[in-house]
Amino acid sequence: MTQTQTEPTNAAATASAAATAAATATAAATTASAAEPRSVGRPNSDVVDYATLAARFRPVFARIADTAVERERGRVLPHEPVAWLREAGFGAVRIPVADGGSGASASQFFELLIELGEADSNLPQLLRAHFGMVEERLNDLDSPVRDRWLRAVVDGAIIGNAVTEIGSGALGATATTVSGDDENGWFISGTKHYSTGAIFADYIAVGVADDRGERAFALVSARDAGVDLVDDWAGFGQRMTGSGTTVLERVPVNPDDIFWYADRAPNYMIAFYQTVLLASLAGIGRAVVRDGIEFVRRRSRVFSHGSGATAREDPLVQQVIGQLSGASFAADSVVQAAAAQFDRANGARDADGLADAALFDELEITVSRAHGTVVDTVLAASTRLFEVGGASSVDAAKTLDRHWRNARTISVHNPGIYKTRDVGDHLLNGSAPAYGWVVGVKK
Amino acid sequence: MTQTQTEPTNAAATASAAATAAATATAAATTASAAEPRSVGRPNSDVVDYATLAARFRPVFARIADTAVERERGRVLPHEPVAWLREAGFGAVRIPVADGGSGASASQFFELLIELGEADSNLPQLLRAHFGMVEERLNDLDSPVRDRWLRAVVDGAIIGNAVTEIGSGALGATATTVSGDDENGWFISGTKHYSTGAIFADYIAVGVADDRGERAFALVSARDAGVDLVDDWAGFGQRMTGSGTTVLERVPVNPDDIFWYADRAPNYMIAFYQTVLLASLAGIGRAVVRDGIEFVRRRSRVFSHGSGATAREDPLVQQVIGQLSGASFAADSVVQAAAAQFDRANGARDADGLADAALFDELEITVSRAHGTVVDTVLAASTRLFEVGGASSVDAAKTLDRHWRNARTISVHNPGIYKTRDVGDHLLNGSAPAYGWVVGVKK
Amino acid sequence: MSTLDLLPDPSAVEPAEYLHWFDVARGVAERLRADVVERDRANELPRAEVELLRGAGLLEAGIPSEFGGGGLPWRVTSELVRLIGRSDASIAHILGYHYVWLRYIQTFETPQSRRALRDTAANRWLWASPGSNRAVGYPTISSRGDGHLVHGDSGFATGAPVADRLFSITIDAQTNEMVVVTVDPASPAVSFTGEWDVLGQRLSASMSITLDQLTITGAEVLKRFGDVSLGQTPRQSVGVLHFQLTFAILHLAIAEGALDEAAAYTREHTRPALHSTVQRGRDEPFILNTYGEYVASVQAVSALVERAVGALEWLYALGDDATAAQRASVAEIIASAKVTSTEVALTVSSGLFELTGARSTATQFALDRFWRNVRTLSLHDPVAYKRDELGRFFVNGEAPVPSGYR
Amino acid sequence: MSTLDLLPDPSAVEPAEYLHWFDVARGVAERLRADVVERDRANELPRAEVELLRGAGLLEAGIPSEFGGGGLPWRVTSELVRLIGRSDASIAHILGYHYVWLRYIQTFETPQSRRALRDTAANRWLWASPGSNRAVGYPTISSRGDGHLVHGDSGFATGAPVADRLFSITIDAQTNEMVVVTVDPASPAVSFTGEWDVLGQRLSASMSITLDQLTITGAEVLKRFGDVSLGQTPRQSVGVLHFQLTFAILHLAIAEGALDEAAAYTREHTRPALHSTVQRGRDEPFILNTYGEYVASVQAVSALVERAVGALEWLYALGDDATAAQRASVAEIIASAKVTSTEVALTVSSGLFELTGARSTATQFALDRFWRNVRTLSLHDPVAYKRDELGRFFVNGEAPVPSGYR
Repeated sequence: MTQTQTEPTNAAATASAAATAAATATAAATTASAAEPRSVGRPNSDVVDYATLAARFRPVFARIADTAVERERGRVLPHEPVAWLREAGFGAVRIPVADGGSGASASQFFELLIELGEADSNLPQLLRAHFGMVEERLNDLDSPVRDRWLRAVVDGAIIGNAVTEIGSGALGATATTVSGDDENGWFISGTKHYSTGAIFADYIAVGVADDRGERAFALVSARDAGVDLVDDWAGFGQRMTGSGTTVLERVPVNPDDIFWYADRAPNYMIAFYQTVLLASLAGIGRAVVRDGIEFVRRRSRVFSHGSGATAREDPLVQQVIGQLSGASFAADSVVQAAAAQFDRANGARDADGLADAALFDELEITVSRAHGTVVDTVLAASTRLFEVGGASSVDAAKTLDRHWRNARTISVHNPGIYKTRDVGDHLLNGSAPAYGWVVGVKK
Repeated sequence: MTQTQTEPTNAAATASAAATAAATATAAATTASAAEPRSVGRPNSDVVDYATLAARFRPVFARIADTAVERERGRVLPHEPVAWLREAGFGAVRIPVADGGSGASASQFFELLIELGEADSNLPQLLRAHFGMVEERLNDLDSPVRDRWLRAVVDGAIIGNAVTEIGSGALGATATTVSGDDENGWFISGTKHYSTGAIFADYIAVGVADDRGERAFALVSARDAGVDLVDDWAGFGQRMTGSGTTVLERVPVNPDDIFWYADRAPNYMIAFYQTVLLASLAGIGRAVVRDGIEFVRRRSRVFSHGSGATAREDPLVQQVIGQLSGASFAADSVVQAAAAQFDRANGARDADGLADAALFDELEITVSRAHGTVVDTVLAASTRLFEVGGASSVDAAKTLDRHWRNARTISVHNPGIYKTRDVGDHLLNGSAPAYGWVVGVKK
Repeated sequence: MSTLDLLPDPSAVEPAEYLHWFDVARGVAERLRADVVERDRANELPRAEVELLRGAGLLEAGIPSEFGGGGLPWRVTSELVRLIGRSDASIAHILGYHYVWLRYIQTFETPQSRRALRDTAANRWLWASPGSNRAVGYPTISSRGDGHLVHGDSGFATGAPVADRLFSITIDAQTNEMVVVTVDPASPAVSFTGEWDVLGQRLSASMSITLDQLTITGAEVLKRFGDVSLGQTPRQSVGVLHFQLTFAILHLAIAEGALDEAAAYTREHTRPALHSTVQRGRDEPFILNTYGEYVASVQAVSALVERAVGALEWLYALGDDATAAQRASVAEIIASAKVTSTEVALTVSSGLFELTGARSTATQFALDRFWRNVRTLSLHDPVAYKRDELGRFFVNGEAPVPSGYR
Repeated sequence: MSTLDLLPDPSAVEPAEYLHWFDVARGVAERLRADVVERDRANELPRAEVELLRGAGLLEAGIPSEFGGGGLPWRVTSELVRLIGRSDASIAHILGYHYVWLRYIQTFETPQSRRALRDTAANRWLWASPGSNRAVGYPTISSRGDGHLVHGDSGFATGAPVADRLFSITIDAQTNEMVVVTVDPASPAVSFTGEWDVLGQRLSASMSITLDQLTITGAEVLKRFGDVSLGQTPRQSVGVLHFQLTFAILHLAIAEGALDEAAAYTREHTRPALHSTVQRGRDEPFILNTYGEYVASVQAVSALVERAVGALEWLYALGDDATAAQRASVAEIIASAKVTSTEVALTVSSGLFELTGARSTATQFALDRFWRNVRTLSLHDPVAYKRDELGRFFVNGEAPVPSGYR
């Protein structure tokens, strides 16, 4: 990120303004930049080493971790953490260095996301649509639209989503419409729920359909007067993801910013969105170990049956910590193994950034194979955490239950039971993966 | 491997003869080779790509897999597979290319071991002492002894072990003695049990103590007249590892080939030996998926309650396959994550091949963190395998139970319950790992 | 208990009188369920809830008829706790403890204990007490004039701030005897401390009790046991087993409540995934399979709890004839019930969301309360130590030494 | 069943007559245990083992006294199966099936069935039969002169090659009625095929039966039920529940046998690890903890099996009065027992090696036989479909349609 801001609380507004200006710039600007070197039509590979990358963001992650319990207690929306991340350039972490980003590979990105999830699991989920939209643009062939959006993100723009509808008829149908014409402009109207991250965003990716039922994602400004963002998300977990209701009333949209499903090349986006959630869970796994250790270390009182002089010397307590640590290691390892496949898939693209669809099928199956282990180990750990010690672990002020609540909420986002079957079907019958866990339909 | 043999059945004997000649060569030979370029006192890093490495060994693995059930049915000791591996140079896979090996990094080596374990889990375990002794030599500082042993292995030598004693008093004591003097020579006498791999080996690594109780590993020729190898291992799993009794009666030993515990620098050998077992388990995990798929595909009969027209279309059968696949992915990922740490530890060594002991503590803890997941997932999968279908999966001739029997036998080799506690103790109290799971004592 | 199961056993028949009480408890449970989410959030003392129990006659239901109570055996009152616990485990917890004390003091057979039973039936009192006291020791009791002086921290007590009378275990400063006394919580010498703001069992009104130079009369001394350093007789130490089993009953009730609510949600709301082969979530084989697994596990726990209840009743009935070996055998059946009920309730209350779907995590359904309740309740004393106790008994034949937790 | 538990319930008291039979079964179990490892390996037909059962009077123990049998209720014979199953689950399997048939035909109440019971008691016959027949259909029966002609594959049958008489379900070719007949396996029209060389339950002598134009007399037709296409009455379909429950009992017995053997091994052989803080493996907290967990789980299964046995006895007693709803309720309690017993027995039989150590994998101890047995036994019909059945009943109130497996 080229801007430097000394006032974090103002950074968001300033960066947003810059981003808005960039994103609404016309084709003229993007044409002007065409001569610059940049990766063409493919997500970048590893260009920086992880220690360097991590060193850049860890101070921000640490601030986020330090304030997480406070936010949880008061249900304070993480506007500040989002601003800190924006300021540190985290939103552009996947964008190639040549294009102004940090150039993290997919696996480096997911590893950073685990770290962010350890600090506060709300953050990776609320940025999921953001990173998804960035990844989609990175997957685009070279185009002015791609350039414009990458520049906007480099300049600090944050993207949220508005996809889910409730009770609107058949599965897979979309009641939110895009309509208009090139002369009078195009407009979007409709109501969305669970709009994760939208409340923090400069732009919103809206799931829409035209009058023929053709579906698309459209990127619109979150600041438009026709956009009403309501902070009415009331889940028991991931409470600060701002996943509320979004009402859109004739919100203007640049037709270039409508990305039709029908135009999509095969891609790994479904797997990508899912891996963001798995990385968030792995982050929770680490936080559980961290909090378990801290809780035991602070305990003076020993249960009367205990076999050690202090809690930390009690073999049965040590065993619980060891189990938590083993669970976290498993979740980390599985996410890392899945994440590495994104790098491999990107490495196998041809010069135009295109790849065999079979590669994406494989990636989708890989992420589904990863799902069960990550969910099971992290959920079990977040329950077992309390077995490190006495009843004081249930004090509401400690909010140690947030790990289970958050893990539980993230993990039901997509139905694991179908994923397992899907893997089996693929292995037995060579069936293509079902896709469609998250958003969109398979082409 | 520089030799090429067209007669696999003769290869073992020929290679052994060559190896024996090489290993008993005097210092003259090793001095002569001192001018050659080679890695000095440190295990090599990644010098070849995995696809190339794997392509070299996969045909052998495939032959081993094809004959595994046959060996299991008749309890045929895998002398032939060992010869095939020897011939392909697999015993020297970790030795730097400059020294005549294949130059596999530690993580590549463990990945190959998973593949070998998938083919037949007896093989990686019976070669465990071999690879351990090679790794120990790779960890040595540059020396004629190191060179001599690496050359022997490049020339085809296979090493087995003879470590465990039964009922010989206090834990940690060794009743097998080494005694003598430089004039009349040094000799080893004693009885060992569970001598894994010894029956296939050219050399045996024997755990010994001198008259002051100082302990060491000594490498002796398996062909010596004083060595009696008995194929009396009768476990219900890993039946073809040749883990029988070894009686040593005044077996001569070159004093240079006695490696005293007291002389050992901090190292990762305990973790290495353990990871060999974990890789074997991960291999079983893959074999379970493979055999589950094959079993379902061949089934014509559908259980009357089944919801699919054929077994492979039954969602509940697909779910089981998906679960097996997820378990295997978890085991693979965890082993790979642990294995990658060996590469990192090796990369952090100084020019002399030395490293901070804390690095090895970390590695030991990592492998202990990995243990529980690998054991639990592979064991559960090897039990669940049978739920893919009908009662015919229990036919003795199919030996599908070997996966559970093998996994169960490998996984109790070291007590997992202590490992978990050890991790907890380390995390809570910063205690050094217990080490000593397998062999030797911590210095 | 099996008539009340998720899979009721048709071969078990209960007398009409008991069926009446089950209906009473069901009615109370239904009322508690109606606003459990709001009450859980508000975290107030459960005064209205206790009035509901009182008004329904549940407080005296377990007192023998000869003392003016409902005369229900404890086997039956444990079912009332279970029925209520499915809807509101906090209130069931308070009621369960109340029944434990009223059953336990029936073994005292002193004029004072008989009078306490009579008074409780007549006044519909709610009783509470610290169940055990590992951290602060017990208050001391000493003679003072005609009466006694009780002083000290009495530890943590569920329901105490809303109780009419407290039981307190004290230690005689002179004789080292264990003495059970009653305390009027309205006395200025009694104070409650601590803020009960926890993640589960939020309505169980658990606070610490301090007795500051409290004077009591001889009539308030219910029972004087022997020198505590000589260990407890089986008769004396039966109460702790009763507490332990009450935890198992509450865990079971929570698991049952979770499955009931989950199934209702699945039937009404759960949608199949985009690519499912069925039209309704309730027909989805994967969902039904997990329900099957959970229901089966809960049935096993229920059967074991039923066995443990019977064994404990039998031990109570033995009175002074009970041997240490008999107590140990019953204790380990109860320990088994506690271990399995903890595991199953945690599994079911966390896993149910796989059966209901993403939208069921909305706070309006409060389906997380089951996990929060069992997670809190099950930390009363570590289940790892229960397993240890059980392992020692099975492998080495070591009987547990009676204490505050076993 | 609780007097026979790993944690015997001291409150359960059995009549002396039953205790005698328990001792008989224990004696047989002890003899079977002595060479189970060798017999398991040899994989011969269990002729000597059947003679052992016969000699001990176990074959007629469950036949009512009026027919000359031992008069034990099925609840008690199920305990005999359990005791023997701890040592040798194959032989217990054969005996368990025998008891199922003898109990089931008591519901027939035909002159032929009464005579079969009398003959069995008098001759100490062992009975066997294919339990169900999904793959090949049932043999047909048709009139021929004075008698009947039976023809067809009768499917897979445990114990058949060593049985004295077989039961066979046939379908009347004319009327489509289900007809239960008895068959003398010595008849030349009866042949056994298949090689029983499997990974577990190796001594259960399970082979396929083919009836090739077998002629039987009217005396050998035990019972004629209605047209099979009209479905089965509860009374007619009670037998399948009995088979299902027998599996749960065998799973339970295997889990108990595994824990008994493991604990004996731990006590005698298991050493602590190099860096343990205790001197003996049997004092190792981690080992004891897992024993505690396993024992608790097995107790829960035992209690549920006990409940299921009682419910099934009750259903048998209802006879023609049994309603479909009552049958369904009992069926689902049995399904729960089958599901939980499968899980627990697999967990315990695989996990025990963590408690015994590396050297316990030596074949001389044959501790793997428990896993092999339960793994084989539990595949009789997929547990996933049992969970499905249970889920449908609980969530949607769907009663299972009686079939060969439910």
